[in-house]
Amino acid sequence: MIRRILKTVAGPVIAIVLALVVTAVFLTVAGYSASSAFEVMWDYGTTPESLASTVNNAMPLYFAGIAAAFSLRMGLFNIGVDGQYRIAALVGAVVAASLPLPLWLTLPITLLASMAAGALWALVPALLKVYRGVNEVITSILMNAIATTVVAVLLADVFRSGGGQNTGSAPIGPDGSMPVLLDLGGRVQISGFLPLAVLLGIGFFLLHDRTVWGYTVTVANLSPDAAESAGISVKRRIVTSLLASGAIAGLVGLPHVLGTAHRLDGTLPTDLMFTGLAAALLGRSHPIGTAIGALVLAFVERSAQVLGIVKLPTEVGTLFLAVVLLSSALGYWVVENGERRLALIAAIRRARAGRTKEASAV
Amino acid sequence: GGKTADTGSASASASGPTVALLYGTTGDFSFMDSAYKGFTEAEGEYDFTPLELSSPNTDDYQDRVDLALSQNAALAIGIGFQWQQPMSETAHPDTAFVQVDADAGTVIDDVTTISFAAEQSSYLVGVAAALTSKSKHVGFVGGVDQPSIQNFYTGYEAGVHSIDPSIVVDKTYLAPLGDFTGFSDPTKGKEAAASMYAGGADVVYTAAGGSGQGVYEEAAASSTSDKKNWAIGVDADVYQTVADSIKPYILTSAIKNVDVAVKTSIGEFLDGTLKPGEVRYDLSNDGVGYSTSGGFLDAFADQMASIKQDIIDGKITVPTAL
Amino acid sequence: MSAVTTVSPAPRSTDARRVRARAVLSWILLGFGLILIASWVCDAPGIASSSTWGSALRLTVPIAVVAIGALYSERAGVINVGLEGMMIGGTWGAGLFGWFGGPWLALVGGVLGGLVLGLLMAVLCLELGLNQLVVGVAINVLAAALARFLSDIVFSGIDGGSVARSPRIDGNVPRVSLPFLSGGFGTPDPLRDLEAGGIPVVSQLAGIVGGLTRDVSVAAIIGLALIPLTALVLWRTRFGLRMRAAGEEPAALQALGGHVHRTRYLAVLVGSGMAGFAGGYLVLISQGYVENQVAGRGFIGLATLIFGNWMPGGVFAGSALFGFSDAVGLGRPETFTAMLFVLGAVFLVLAALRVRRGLGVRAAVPSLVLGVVLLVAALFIPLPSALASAAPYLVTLAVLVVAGTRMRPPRALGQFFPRRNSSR
Amino acid sequence: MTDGQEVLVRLSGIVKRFGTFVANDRIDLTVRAGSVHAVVGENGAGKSTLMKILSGEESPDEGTIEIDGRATVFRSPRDAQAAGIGIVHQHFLLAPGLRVWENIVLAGEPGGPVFIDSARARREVTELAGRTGFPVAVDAEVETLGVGMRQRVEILKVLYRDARIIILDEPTAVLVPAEAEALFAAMRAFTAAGAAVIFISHKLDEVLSFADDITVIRAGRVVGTAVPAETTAPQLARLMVKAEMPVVAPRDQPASDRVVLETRGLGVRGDDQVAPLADVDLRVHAGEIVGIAGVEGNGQSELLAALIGRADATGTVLLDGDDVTALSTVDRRARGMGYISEDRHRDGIVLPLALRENAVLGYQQLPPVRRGPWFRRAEAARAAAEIIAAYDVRGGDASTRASALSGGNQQKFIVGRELLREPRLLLAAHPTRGVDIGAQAAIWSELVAARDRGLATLLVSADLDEILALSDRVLVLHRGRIVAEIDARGADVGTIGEYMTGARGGEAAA
Ligand SMILES: Nc1ncnc2c1ncn2[C@@H]1O[C@H](COP(=O)(O)OP(=O)(O)OP(=O)(O)O)[C@@H](O)[C@H]1O
Ligand SMILES: Nc1ncnc2c1ncn2[C@@H]1O[C@H](COP(=O)(O)OP(=O)(O)OP(=O)(O)O)[C@@H](O)[C@H]1O
Ligand SMILES: [Mg+2]
Ligand SMILES: [Mg+2]
Repeated sequence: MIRRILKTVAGPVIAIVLALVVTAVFLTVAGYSASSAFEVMWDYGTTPESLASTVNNAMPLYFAGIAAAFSLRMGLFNIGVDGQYRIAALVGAVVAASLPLPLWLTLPITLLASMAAGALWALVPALLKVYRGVNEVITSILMNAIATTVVAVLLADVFRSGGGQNTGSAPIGPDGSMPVLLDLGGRVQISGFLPLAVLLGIGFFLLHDRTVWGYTVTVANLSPDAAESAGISVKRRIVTSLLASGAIAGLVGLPHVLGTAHRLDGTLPTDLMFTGLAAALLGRSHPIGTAIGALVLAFVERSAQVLGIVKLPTEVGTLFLAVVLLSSALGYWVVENGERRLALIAAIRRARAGRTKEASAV
Repeated sequence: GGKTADTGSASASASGPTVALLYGTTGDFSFMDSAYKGFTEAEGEYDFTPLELSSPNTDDYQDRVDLALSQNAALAIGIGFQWQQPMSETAHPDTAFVQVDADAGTVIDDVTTISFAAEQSSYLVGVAAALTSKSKHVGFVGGVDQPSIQNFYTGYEAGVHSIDPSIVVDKTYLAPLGDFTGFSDPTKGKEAAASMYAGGADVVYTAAGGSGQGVYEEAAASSTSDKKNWAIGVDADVYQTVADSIKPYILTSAIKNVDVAVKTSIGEFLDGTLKPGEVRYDLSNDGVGYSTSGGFLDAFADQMASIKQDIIDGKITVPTAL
Repeated sequence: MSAVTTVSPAPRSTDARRVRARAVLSWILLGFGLILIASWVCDAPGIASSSTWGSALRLTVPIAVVAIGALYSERAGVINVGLEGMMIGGTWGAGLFGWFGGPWLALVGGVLGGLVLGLLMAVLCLELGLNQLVVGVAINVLAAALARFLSDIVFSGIDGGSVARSPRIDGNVPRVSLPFLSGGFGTPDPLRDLEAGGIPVVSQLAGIVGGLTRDVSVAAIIGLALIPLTALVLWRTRFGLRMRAAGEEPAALQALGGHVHRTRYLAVLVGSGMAGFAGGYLVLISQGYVENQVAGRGFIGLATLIFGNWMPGGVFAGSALFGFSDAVGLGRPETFTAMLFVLGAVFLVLAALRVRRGLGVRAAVPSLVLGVVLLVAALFIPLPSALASAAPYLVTLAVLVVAGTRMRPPRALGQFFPRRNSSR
Repeated sequence: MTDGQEVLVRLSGIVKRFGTFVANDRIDLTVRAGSVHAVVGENGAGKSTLMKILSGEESPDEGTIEIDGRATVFRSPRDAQAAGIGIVHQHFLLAPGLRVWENIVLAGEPGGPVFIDSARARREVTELAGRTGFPVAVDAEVETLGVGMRQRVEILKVLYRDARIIILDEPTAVLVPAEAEALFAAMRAFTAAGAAVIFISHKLDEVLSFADDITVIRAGRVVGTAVPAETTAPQLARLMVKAEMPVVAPRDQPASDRVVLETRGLGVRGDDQVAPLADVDLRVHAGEIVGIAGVEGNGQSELLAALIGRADATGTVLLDGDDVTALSTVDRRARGMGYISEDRHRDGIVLPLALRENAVLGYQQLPPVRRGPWFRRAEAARAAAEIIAAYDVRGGDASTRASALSGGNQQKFIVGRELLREPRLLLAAHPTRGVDIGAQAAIWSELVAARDRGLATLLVSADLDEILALSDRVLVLHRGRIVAEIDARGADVGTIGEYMTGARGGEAAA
């Protein structure tokens, strides 16, 4: 049991240590002091405000990570999360702002509408894949670009509210916004999306690892032919996996729209897909791992903001992120190879011990 | 410059009050660069402790305002209209706030908002374009189809048509709203300009950040002995920064003195004269303007000056998209 | 669908070749005819003007080059999602080298910049067997971060340089035109006069040919030449055969004594070098490195590769389609309308062909519907101008819906091949 | 044994370990020039491993290789090829997207240092194919070829490299008798020219009639050598597994009259003008095994696909009198159709998954493994354990990955999985392909026992002996149509062969 935990933890830990080392090398070569950089980052990142903000900022990454994981489990690469969440964020912002209903009704409707929009955007790659054999990566890339245009046209010509430089949809009142879950005073607040994230993780785990549907997805991913012979429709798994991925992706923009900006405007972050994907990869498409990955990445982003104080470029944060992504893969490689080595050595030792025992028994 | 990290806290190693610059990142060939330039110039002239809080992220404005407060900044200058929300929602009893590039008419309690009349400078370069164009056909290349860029076009078009309503004005935005690659894609800028010049335009005004470089290149590249093509730059005096081979094709630039705004705010703050409320940077106080480098506008200098005065005097009202 | 042509290694009988040539010729004629009609119906001379076609050519090059580079790596069995990053590496390398040594060295620097990241990818994917998608994504993020970080160190504070751009590169690679047709080498330029002359058909033809042959940068010519060169490498050389084998069934290659790793390394490196070259090409246009100037072209290159079904001809068709619609999107609105008109008409012709070939009405439905929609949109509906910037994506998507080629990726794509298949 | 002819290959003391598992344990092997040397042994005995060592694909942990009396060390397959060794792998190693000639000349292309002389390559391959009696379509893409053709390509790869030592790892497992005959004739031609052939097979009659020398391997060790003249199949079999040749006792009770499977006008349309399957009317009764004989590629795959519900088929399929034509695969399986697929690695088993997950493949929608939406892993593990125990699957437990099992044990596991559910109808395709005779005996007796319990079985096999041994009736498929129905008792192999090749009764049954 302890071994298992050690093994699970070892990968990410090695990854992060590696990333620290590589980033430190870069900083040193560039003539900066790495230790002071890490020190101020750590000091700032561990303040209560930063920790709360880390948790909140991790949630969209986590949603994006789970969305990626949904498709990765079916052997698909949903590179369209980007477009899906932007469309869904627009839909969510419009629904939340315009429904004249109490919060307990508006909120679920908003979530569902956003998820439906994300799923709808994923439907195009799914259908083209299944009926036309077009790789989902290419369609997703195209759909991302088209999403940009569609959101632009809708926001500029249909849903724009107010004037000035800010192009935003109508503001969302308290009856549409996500309430704060925990308010510890000051700016230490935890967003109401947290329970949703936890539920989503549990649901993902159960669905993939405990249901027949999850089993059929595993088989369809590993061997489509075996799946067909076993009566599992691979096409249907592809479509449902991509739709589910798109639906989850639909949640990615909501913490910002319903919790921070209270409208859809130019401040919606646009690079959540890759960071979320990094979280999923860091966590091996497992919900807990993805959550940890998202927290680590959010922590780095938050704590890197402080670098300007010591005249360091904030790019260090991005650099660190990129290296974490690479070293996450490396970390797992080290763990797996190490484990195989260890197992082999143990087995040989056991075999030798057995032989000597035999010999002494004779 | 000094690349070694300051380990001590910012205020320990330098004297004077802390002034924080809250901005995106430099390198946008536009007002971030300009703001940063003003900030560094102020550093040389005044005595204060600089605190640069830059972040390319679009979603952590509040974080950076908090950070500035936690570092005991006496003055925090936010570059961009996005600072409006955090600056109006955060209590700052010991810190002065300045928001640069606010919308005209933005009033926030206890915050100095600075807005620029970019449409006025655009109007004037429009006038210059109309006076220069031989083909009676000019163009506009915008980086991203967003209101702040549309505002440049609105002023420009009005300026062109004030001289001759029959002049055709082409316009192209390189990217739709929300797609900021339009500000950093010189390849597209060049092709968009190429299409306009080939279609008959002989003056193209560009408000496209880094993509503008492509427009300047194309003005030079597409000029022939029969038809000289001009480009009009934006934000800073582009004539000073382009290659010598391109200089002859830069008619003028519409200038937006963000650097002056930043520097002046810091100076006023240190003098104790910075007051909350709206400050408008327009033609009247040289907050915006146009450049005359290269002397290509010398022939119309008087005409331009009188139009400028008319705008200042309110005889001409320049339309705005904001 | 004609967009995806296969270069086949099998020597076909001259008869089959003639049929093929005739088909290609008639499609070209049809296309030209439709362009003529469109330019008249939509009052859009831009659709056949030399500036549009010249733009299209220039916009095609970076996408074609990065896609053809990806072809190497993917044909050898290594998924390349890191193209965007390699291109970014190329732009930065080109900025650095070009600053010191001018435009030609900029291209070299671009190649080197791509190679560095390609080497990283090769080592991680081929030696350690890390997930190729992960490595690709990581390379994209890493390249962007590194470019900025290094710019801050190298370019910041230098005259003309900043964290987001390199000092400007002086001079440019030469541009050439066809002599006696489009004014190359000081000869007269009759095509320009013909285009301006306004004689129907002749003027349009002169516009298209002139646009494609006038003032073409040598870098663009090198880039486009990579496509036939790649076809040659792929189908006619030892390396090409081994590369295809490594991507189809590496074990077969190894069992016959081929070197899977050597081949894959070479393919990934060649591919990354080309991606870097594409970055260098962009830098030559902007006369310096500009942050984010790659602007997603690496991803488009990947899409183009898949669109082209991993064939050089398909890659060319895909990138040309993309480049052309990009050029049209940057031009005047009526040109965009005209392009929609042409596309709609082509789809209708396709639908008719499918019905006539007895493929059934069902096979013709997608192209019929899309064709009608496009024609109606082109002729009767005022389109929002923002739509034009999405033109290349919409057009590519439409073609995919209609064409629906059966994709045939290399069979071992994405599979790790350990150095020795025993546990030593 | 070494008298007369020179020794071409001498392996001595070869040891190969995979982790702690010893696949080859001090193996000695001597092959004479001009001879056919058979290596026989159970599944997993270590035959293929030994051959990979000889062909340079694996390096031995201990032991020496001598070629022509000279000790050699192979660092790569290339070294082995240079020494004149060529191997046809048990599992084909062909690049499916490449053309036949490209597969053959790969890594040894004629032409300059950069370019391939493709005209010469094609000419050489065509000539070689004609000369050696393995005609192939030189320009065809390998993925369009059937197994027989692919085997030819594999052999041509070896011949193209002028191998003097030709290793054939179970070459006949996928061949129909006529194809196998041709292969043996060609083998004779090679040995006549002075080459040596090392040949692995589980079909002992082949071994006895074509080999000059025989080496028997069990559990990684050489347990005996023999010459065909002095040994019999049962003796060999006993050496290999300490088990008798499988025989099927004549059945004591007749099949029931109840029709379990009936098809009417079953057909599958393909891309070509000729439908791959047409007008198939057949009936299988409870307690009956119906064999489908035919040269591979004559509609067997399509018939199976149509019956299990994977192909777009015309006509009607009745299961126990109910029309199941419109039902999906999963519904058909739920109604009691079991399916042993043609190619276990392709669709019989999921190699990277544990046996636990593989034990319920195809039954994932049924209780007990399914409860509501849930997948009950404990039930799956129990099913796996049951199969492992009942069908003597060796090499792992419920948590072992399927890929860790040898081919024969994988096959036993699949048979066990399908029979465990007590289906009404079993579609069994090549149930003993590539399986050693011990396992073969086990599988045969399970099939017979199930038949006696009332199972209706449709048996498709390339092995005519198997069909004749197990079936009550034999249907012959030729060009997608059933051309003959023959009572298996007293059936004549020659007659069936004539039907199979179309030499007889071409139109009779149409
Ligand atoms: N790469 C490997 N790693 C671990 N074990 C292996 C490997 N290759 C083979 N083995 C094991 O070595 C043993 C011998 O395998 P081999 O393939 O030589 O058997 P074989 O005699 O050819 O059997 P079959 O008749 O089923 O083909 C088997 O138990 C197999 O599982
Ligand atoms: N792994 C490889 N990847 C790419 N190109 C290769 C590779 N191996 C060989 N080549 C190309 O083939 C040429 C010959 O290389 P090499 O000597 O390895 O081939 P070979 O198969 O030994 O040739 P031959 O059949 O004549 O013995 C090289 O110059 C190179 O162009
Ligand atoms: Mg074997
Ligand atoms: Mg050689």
